[in-house]
Amino acid sequence: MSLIAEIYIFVLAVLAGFQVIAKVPSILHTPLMSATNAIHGIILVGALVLAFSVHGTAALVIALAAVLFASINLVGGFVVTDRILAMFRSEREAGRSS
Amino acid sequence: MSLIAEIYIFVLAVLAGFQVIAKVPSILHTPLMSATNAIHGIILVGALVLAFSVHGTAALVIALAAVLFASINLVGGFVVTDRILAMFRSEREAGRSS
Amino acid sequence: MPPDSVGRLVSQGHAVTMESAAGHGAGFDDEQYQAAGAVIEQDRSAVLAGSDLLAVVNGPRNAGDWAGVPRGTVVVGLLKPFSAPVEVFEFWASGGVTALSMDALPRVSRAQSMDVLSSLSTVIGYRAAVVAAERLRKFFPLLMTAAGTIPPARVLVLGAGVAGLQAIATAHRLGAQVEAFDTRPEVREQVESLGARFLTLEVETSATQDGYATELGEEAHRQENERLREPVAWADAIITTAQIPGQRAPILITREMISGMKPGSVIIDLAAESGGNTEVTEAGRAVFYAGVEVVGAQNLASELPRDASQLYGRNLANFLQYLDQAGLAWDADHTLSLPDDDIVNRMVLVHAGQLIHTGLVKRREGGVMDVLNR
Amino acid sequence: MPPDSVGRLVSQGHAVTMESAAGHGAGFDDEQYQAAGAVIEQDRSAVLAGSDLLAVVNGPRNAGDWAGVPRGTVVVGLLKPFSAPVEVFEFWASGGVTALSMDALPRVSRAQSMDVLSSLSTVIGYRAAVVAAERLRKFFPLLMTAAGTIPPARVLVLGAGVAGLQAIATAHRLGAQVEAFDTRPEVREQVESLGARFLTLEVETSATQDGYATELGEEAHRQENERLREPVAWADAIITTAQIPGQRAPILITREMISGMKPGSVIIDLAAESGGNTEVTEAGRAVFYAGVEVVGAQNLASELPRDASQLYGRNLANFLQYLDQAGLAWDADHTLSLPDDDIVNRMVLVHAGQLIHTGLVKRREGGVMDVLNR
Amino acid sequence: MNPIAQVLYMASATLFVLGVRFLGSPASARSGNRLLAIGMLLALGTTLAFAPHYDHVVWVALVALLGSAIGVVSARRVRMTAMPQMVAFFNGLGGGAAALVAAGGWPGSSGAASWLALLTMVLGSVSFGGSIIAFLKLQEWIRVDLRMALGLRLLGLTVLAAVVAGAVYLATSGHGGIGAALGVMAAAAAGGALLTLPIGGADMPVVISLLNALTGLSAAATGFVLQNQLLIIAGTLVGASGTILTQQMSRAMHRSLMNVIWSGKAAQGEAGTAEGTVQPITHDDTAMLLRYAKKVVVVPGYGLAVARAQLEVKQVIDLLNGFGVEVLFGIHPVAGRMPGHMNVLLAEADVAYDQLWEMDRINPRFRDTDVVLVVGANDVTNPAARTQTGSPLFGMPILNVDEARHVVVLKRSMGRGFAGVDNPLYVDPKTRMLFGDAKHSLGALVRELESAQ
Amino acid sequence: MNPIAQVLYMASATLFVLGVRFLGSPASARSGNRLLAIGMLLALGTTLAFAPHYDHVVWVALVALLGSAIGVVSARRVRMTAMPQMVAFFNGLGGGAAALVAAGGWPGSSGAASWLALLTMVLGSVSFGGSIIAFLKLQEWIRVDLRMALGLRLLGLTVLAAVVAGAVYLATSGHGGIGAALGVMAAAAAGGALLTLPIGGADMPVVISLLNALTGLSAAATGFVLQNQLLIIAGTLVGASGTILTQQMSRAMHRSLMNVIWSGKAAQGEAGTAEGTVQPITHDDTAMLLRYAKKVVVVPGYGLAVARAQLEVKQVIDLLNGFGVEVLFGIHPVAGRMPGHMNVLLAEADVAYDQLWEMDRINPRFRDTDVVLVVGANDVTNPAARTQTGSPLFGMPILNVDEARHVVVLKRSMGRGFAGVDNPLYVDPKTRMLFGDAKHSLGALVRELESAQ
Ligand SMILES: NC(=O)c1ccc[n+]([C@@H]2O[C@H](COP(=O)([O-])OP(=O)(O)OC[C@H]3O[C@@H](n4cnc5c(N)ncnc54)[C@H](OP(=O)(O)O)[C@@H]3O)[C@@H](O)[C@H]2O)c1
Ligand SMILES: NC(=O)c1ccc[n+]([C@@H]2O[C@H](COP(=O)([O-])OP(=O)(O)OC[C@H]3O[C@@H](n4cnc5c(N)ncnc54)[C@H](OP(=O)(O)O)[C@@H]3O)[C@@H](O)[C@H]2O)c1
Ligand SMILES: NC(=O)c1ccc[n+]([C@@H]2O[C@H](COP(=O)([O-])OP(=O)(O)OC[C@H]3O[C@@H](n4cnc5c(N)ncnc54)[C@H](O)[C@@H]3O)[C@@H](O)[C@H]2O)c1
Ligand SMILES: NC(=O)c1ccc[n+]([C@@H]2O[C@H](COP(=O)([O-])OP(=O)(O)OC[C@H]3O[C@@H](n4cnc5c(N)ncnc54)[C@H](O)[C@@H]3O)[C@@H](O)[C@H]2O)c1
Repeated sequence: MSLIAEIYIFVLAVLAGFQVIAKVPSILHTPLMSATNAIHGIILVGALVLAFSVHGTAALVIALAAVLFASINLVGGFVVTDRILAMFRSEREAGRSS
Repeated sequence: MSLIAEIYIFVLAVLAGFQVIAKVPSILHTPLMSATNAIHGIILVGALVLAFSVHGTAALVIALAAVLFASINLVGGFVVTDRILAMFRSEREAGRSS
Repeated sequence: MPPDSVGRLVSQGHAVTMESAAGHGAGFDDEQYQAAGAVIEQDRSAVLAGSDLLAVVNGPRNAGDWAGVPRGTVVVGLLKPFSAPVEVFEFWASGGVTALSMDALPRVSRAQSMDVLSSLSTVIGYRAAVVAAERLRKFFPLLMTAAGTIPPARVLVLGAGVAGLQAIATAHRLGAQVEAFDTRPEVREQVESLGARFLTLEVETSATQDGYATELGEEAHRQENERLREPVAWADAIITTAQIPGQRAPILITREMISGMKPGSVIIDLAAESGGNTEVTEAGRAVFYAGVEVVGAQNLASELPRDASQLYGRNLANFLQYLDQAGLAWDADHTLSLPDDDIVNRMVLVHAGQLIHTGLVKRREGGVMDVLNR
Repeated sequence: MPPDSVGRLVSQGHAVTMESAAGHGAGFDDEQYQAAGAVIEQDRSAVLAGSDLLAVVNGPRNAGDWAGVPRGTVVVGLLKPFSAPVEVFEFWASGGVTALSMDALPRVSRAQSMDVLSSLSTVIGYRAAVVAAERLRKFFPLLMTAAGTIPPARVLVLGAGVAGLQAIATAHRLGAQVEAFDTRPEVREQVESLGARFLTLEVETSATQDGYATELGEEAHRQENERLREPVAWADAIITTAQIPGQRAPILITREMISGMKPGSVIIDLAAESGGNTEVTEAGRAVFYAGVEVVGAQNLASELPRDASQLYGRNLANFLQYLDQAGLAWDADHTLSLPDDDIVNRMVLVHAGQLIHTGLVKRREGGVMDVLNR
Repeated sequence: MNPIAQVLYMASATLFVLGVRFLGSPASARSGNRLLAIGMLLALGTTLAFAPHYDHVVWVALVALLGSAIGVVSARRVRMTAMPQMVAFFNGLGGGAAALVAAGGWPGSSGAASWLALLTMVLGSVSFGGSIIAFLKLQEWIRVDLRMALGLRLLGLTVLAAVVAGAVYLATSGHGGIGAALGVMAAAAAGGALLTLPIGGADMPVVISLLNALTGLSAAATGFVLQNQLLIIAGTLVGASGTILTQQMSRAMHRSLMNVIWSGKAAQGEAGTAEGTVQPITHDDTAMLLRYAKKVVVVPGYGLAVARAQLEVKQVIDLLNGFGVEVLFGIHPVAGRMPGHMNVLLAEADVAYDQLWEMDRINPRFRDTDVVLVVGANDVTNPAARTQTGSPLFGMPILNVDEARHVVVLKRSMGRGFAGVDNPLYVDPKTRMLFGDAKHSLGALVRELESAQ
Repeated sequence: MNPIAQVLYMASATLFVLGVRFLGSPASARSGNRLLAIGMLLALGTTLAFAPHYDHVVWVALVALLGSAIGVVSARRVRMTAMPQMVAFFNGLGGGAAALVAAGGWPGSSGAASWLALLTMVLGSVSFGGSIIAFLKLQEWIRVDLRMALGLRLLGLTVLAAVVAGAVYLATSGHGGIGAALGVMAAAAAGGALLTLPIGGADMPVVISLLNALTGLSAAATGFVLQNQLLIIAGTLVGASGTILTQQMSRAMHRSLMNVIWSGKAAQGEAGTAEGTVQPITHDDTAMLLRYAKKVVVVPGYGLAVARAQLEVKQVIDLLNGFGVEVLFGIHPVAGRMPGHMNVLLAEADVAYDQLWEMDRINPRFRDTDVVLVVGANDVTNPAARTQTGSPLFGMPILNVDEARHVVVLKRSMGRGFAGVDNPLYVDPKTRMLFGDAKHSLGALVRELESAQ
């Protein structure tokens, strides 16, 4: 894929990213931050591809470190987000049920 | 540019397009329709490129027809939109000034 | 009739003669009427004799009181076909006088500008609530103070016609906790629209074409009494307005029910003139029974004379104008021809030597309503 | 004092003796008090002689009335240091009685639960508005009806202390158009918070530490009269409450200003007891001047006896409890030691054989206030 | 393509996205349109500057000028009320242009390019045919007997099926010249036209919006054919946002999109433009109408009392006052069920007395009132009282709300008032009905007005 | 790359966009998170399925499992209050991972790829360094003397300048091995750490959000390096939406972003977490607090009367009731300026009498009240009345609002009440101040609550 196409994709993703967040009530700021944080665990994709194909120990160590970091970020990010949202939900549900 | 890149672009544009319109008050439906209508006057770009490069009368006539149609759409679309919005503005401004 | 209504009649080309000092009670001077274009006449009999149309507030008490009204004259006023002495009307019939009663006006939307009963009920309903607030030895509103909480007064309004609704509105404004009941089920919504609670007692009756309630049967009446027992005991102040045209007012509150009330409570009975809604009501007087003050309200409208007479006067002026436009006319020998009009037809008590109004005819025949005659 | 307050005192370990029938006016029976734990005593002098602390509503009219109160007794009540006969206090001083007056209670937040003046003013203010509505021969609210529009009554409230504010609130609720004035500028916001208009007359005075107004100078007073002329003429009903403790009430409305009012208007003067805010006020009577009814309101609180006595009783009970906690004590020979407490100190009229209260001392010396003695 | 051109294209694509975004709120709509126009100029300039050839430049210039002139003149001349058909017309031309461009490039193409070109031709032509019919119907230059609706629809679908079959054949067989292209286009246009014919006038705006989205997609498809990302983005943007807009429009009519383009309700829609029909309005339209009015009169009636919506009405007027709108209450003497009913109610909400005008005083003002908001009043606004001699209301003076420019009536249903008679006001062409409990409707108005702040 | 993989990547990119969108509203936030997780699984599955090589697969699997386990355990273990630092920690690892991936691919690359790889290394490392410091500071494992703030910042900038210079040199010179890469990364991490060190604890969430956006950008840059569109899209999405979020967060603190990361206010922010400081709150936070509460008590005072906000308060409770929240009024006997002041006021707004609870009755309930909304009341809530013997309020019974879980006070300023004394309630750690005229604040709450419907 050409660089220009990638830049197009980048620009469009910027546009989509800017629009995707309208005014968010600040109670959602933390979960939103945490969820988007989980998203860049996607770097694990890159780390995997790298790790599957590197040669040499140094490079492998670096790649494995990347895999480690990325997987912590990804999995931890989702779990944390879910915990935050669950707290949030339960409070609400309790509110409803009363 | 590869087809896959173009499809990426297409998908992202769809995402951007879906998000770009939040809930619009229905008084804006007509101007919005009219303005987006003017946007696809962008086909003029295609028509121009085509017309600049065709060979043969039949093809030229088709290309020129496309140029004609597209330019009417484009220019007329913007003028109409502006008129609608102007009416809207003036009413509002009148409202303010009273 | 306030001077401005007189002025309107004058400007429509009528000659208006007024008895001297007729406006005093409402705070209007003869001079104001003269300024409005009326002729002031010191002598009542001259007024009676010299007019084509006599606009009055109430009719005469005795048949002979207004002698000298010539044949062909129209008398318009609150003539009380259900309670004024039948002889008065018979006397008029014999004298060729035509009588139109404002209280027989049909209660339809287009007649509302002439609807004297509505106007008077408005005054009376407001007044009843104010008098209740004044008589009740308690706060109407809820107050939470440093010296404890004063609970709001509980006001019960029985009968939610025009007067009842106005009483509800006024008591609610003052902060009382208001409940109301009426046998016409459509009134629920109206009561609730004023922020009060409508009691569900499952005692219902249909309404006549004019929106008046019809009489309850024996059994239904007993039930109503039974079911009102609790709300009555609950209330600090009660305003009763239940009336059925041409009938004695229903007894809603028995002696025994009053005994069940808290001492110091107040009942304002607006139906006093047609017999009262309680067993102890005496029209025009406040009686105490078991520590409860029962006010037999009579003529409450006269307590806001200026406003009441303004309303009455405007209604009357509107009606006269309506009559005029409908085509009231006298021929050469001063015989009156009444217009054939829905509204006017319903209001005719006496015309062309006949008693016309059905209630009146019934009374002459049966004499059932004599309880109410005074 | 209502039975529940008596009950509270009893449950705190006090013995309560009551004069028989003391609660009748407010609708409480002796039985109710007995049930609450009080001892009922038929004989007043027995009550006077047998108590450490006498809680009363008003003090005696004459020095000798309550003879037989033993040395060391505390009398608590609305003892009116500015208007009750000085001899009463001198008699008590000589008898070793201690007098604490509820009307000298400082008006601070923490004392509000014992603030009898606030409680009474609340009753009086509400009542004044209700009485005004009852006396005024006009609607309070605006009404747009088929018979024309009845404009709202215009109510002017002069002096927006506790009573004035309550009157404003009540009249506003009833739908009147309310304007108010007070010389203390901070009152503006309070008046507006009730939906009424505050008049800007540029007559201002400072408030004392207790929030009472201070007297206006000669010139300021003249100005106030002048500037009130127009609003007074505008009003249908006026409620005046302007008072300055220890002074004759200021004259806000002169005869001439009353003549400028519409006939049929009403003035309820709540300052009647301290001389009245109009030139024609007579305490306890309604007088007519130039067609205007001027009600010299006296003892309006007694018109809502049950609520008023509940409030007063709770205030008093709160005060007694406060005294107890503050450390009121008698030593072996029944000599009283008063606690050294901000609030109590300000309330002492007579103690240890001395007149203490500054107002009282001044009166004994100068006798300036004798206009008000009755 | 030249990278600079690409970057410029990217910039104009960004401007398009932002422009549409701005168009979504009243305050920024005009700037939105301006952004779009700038984006368009940028795109055209880039195309002209970087075009690989400049053959036929004179012809092209002439034709483009001609087209622009036609665009300007027709857009200027058209009456305000004819705006929707004008948009339909322009939209049709846009679709046509897309189809023509694709057709021009199609002969000789193959594979994906060929498929895409045919797709574009079909989409663009359907849009062309449908839009032109929408235009003609709205201009009332053609009328359709509704009994033919089903037949037309089936025929349209058949034609389109044939078009698809033909296109597939052409794409797979891999040959076909400009003639075949024109044939496909003509048939597709006919199919679009047939499907649009039976749709009622009241529903047209929704259909135009749908066709607009379709044109957008055809432009995007052209972009694929020409490998032009700007066309892809701009077209897709219009396609996607147009789809959302279409949905919102049909939702505002309380209809589903399917229902609009297909159902029998279309027939009613047709009738809907005739006299004597009730025209509903949405909360947001009402809010906008009020917000941009100069003078508003609120006419309360018994329904306000029933709903106990006095606080909400007070809030609406406070908000409108905040926008500089002059608001008065017109109080009919017998509104409600007791004399002074409205006064009691509005006093509860602390409405200032001087905002309450009695009938005689307010009646002469309706003539220069922009919007009358009738809140749960019925009999007291019934024009039958003036005209229908047989009516039980005849002769009762009423509030002449029908003299105002717009009337919005808030009530729950077409239910009658106290007098039990129908109210011709509700079918007055300038009246709109906002159905629902008054408390709820006013609450929604408050919400809308607040979001318009 | 395999087209099927591409399409699957595209699908997961779409899921990411929609997921973030859903996360923006409370009702759909959880589904949003689920969409994201599905998108992520899809992306990982695709990657595994279509990877060109599978060398070292055992090692990779082990390490990935280890990482996941660490992620799950630490995310589960962390206390709720420590969430922000947890997010900071994860974010740092993400940045580090991006930098490492880029570093792994960098040696031997050239041209644009080299530049992009270096960019990624720098961005990722800065994010790593900053995030780890944010984590450490929030854990209170390190403390910084604020007199050093300026020095640290200048040093940080210097380091970063050097990093940029080094990176440019490496890119242009075209050589450098893994060692150089690690050097650049270490230096960049140090720079990020130095700049984050002086930022105050209260401002950390904003900084974390900023670093989060930065990590997103570094992931996107990795995507360019690896020519992986999914990385580009996902990273960019996080970068862009994170930027917007950062802006909104600093706006919610009434600060500019620049002010947050640079200004001396940071120092105050640090102090702000200490006891004795007033903590303001925004309308939307208040609305959310109320909306998700079970039991709310409204305590009105004289300020409510001054603002004449009775209608607004009524609306707030009606809305809350609609959400199933139980709302009562706690009426202090001397609230306002006359006995019964609150009663008069609330009767005007038609608040039901049985919602008004007197002091003695409501006081025992505060203990299990989630939120107390104090509207323009001051003295009647002043805990000094219970404790400070010298206070003019001492001994006055008050509403024990401080026993509730949260207290939100609506008033215009820190102004005193009638008694003229300070109110320690306002610096209670569980109290938040919503400054502004009560009518205005309540109006804003109504708006927020309505939009939360
Ligand atoms: N003022 C008086 O003294 C008095 C006394 C007795 C009778 N009347 C008569 O009453 C009538 C008054 O006229 P009006 O225009 O005020 O009232 P109306 O003619 O009775 O009309 C009220 C309208 O309000 C609507 N409505 C009811 N509840 C509603 C709600 N919750 N939300 C929204 N709309 C609601 C009803 O339509 P939907 O059902 O479709 O919602 C109804 O058509 C006159 O005919 C008058 O003569 C007056
Ligand atoms: N009830 C009675 O009978 C009576 C009579 C006289 C005196 N008092 C005394 O009055 C006090 C009553 O206590 P309270 O808590 O009700 O009132 P408060 O202590 O006087 O406090 C009222 C608070 O409301 C705020 N405020 C004023 N206008 C506002 C507006 N427009 N919007 C928002 N907030 C506003 C003020 O703070 P900001 O300026 O910062 O906004 C003020 O601190 C007690 O001390 C009581 O003793 C009572
Ligand atoms: N069309 C109009 O514009 C218009 C104008 C005014 C009044 N009205 C209608 O006229 C009707 C009569 O009003 P009114 O005020 O003269 O009535 P009224 O004075 O005759 O009676 C008062 C009320 O008492 C009620 N009542 C009778 N018996 C009762 C019982 N046993 N228990 C409880 N309640 C009992 C009646 O239903 C009525 O509501 C109403 O329906 C009113 O809506 C119509
Ligand atoms: N702290 C508390 O909790 C508390 C409780 C109750 C009352 N107070 C305060 O006590 C004060 C006195 O209240 P009150 O009702 O007993 O007052 P009051 O009865 O002594 O006087 C009534 C009003 O008349 C006003 N006035 C005096 N001269 C006037 C003139 N020439 N023209 C116009 N108005 C004039 C006064 O300013 C006062 O507002 C008020 O400030 C009140 O706020 C405080």
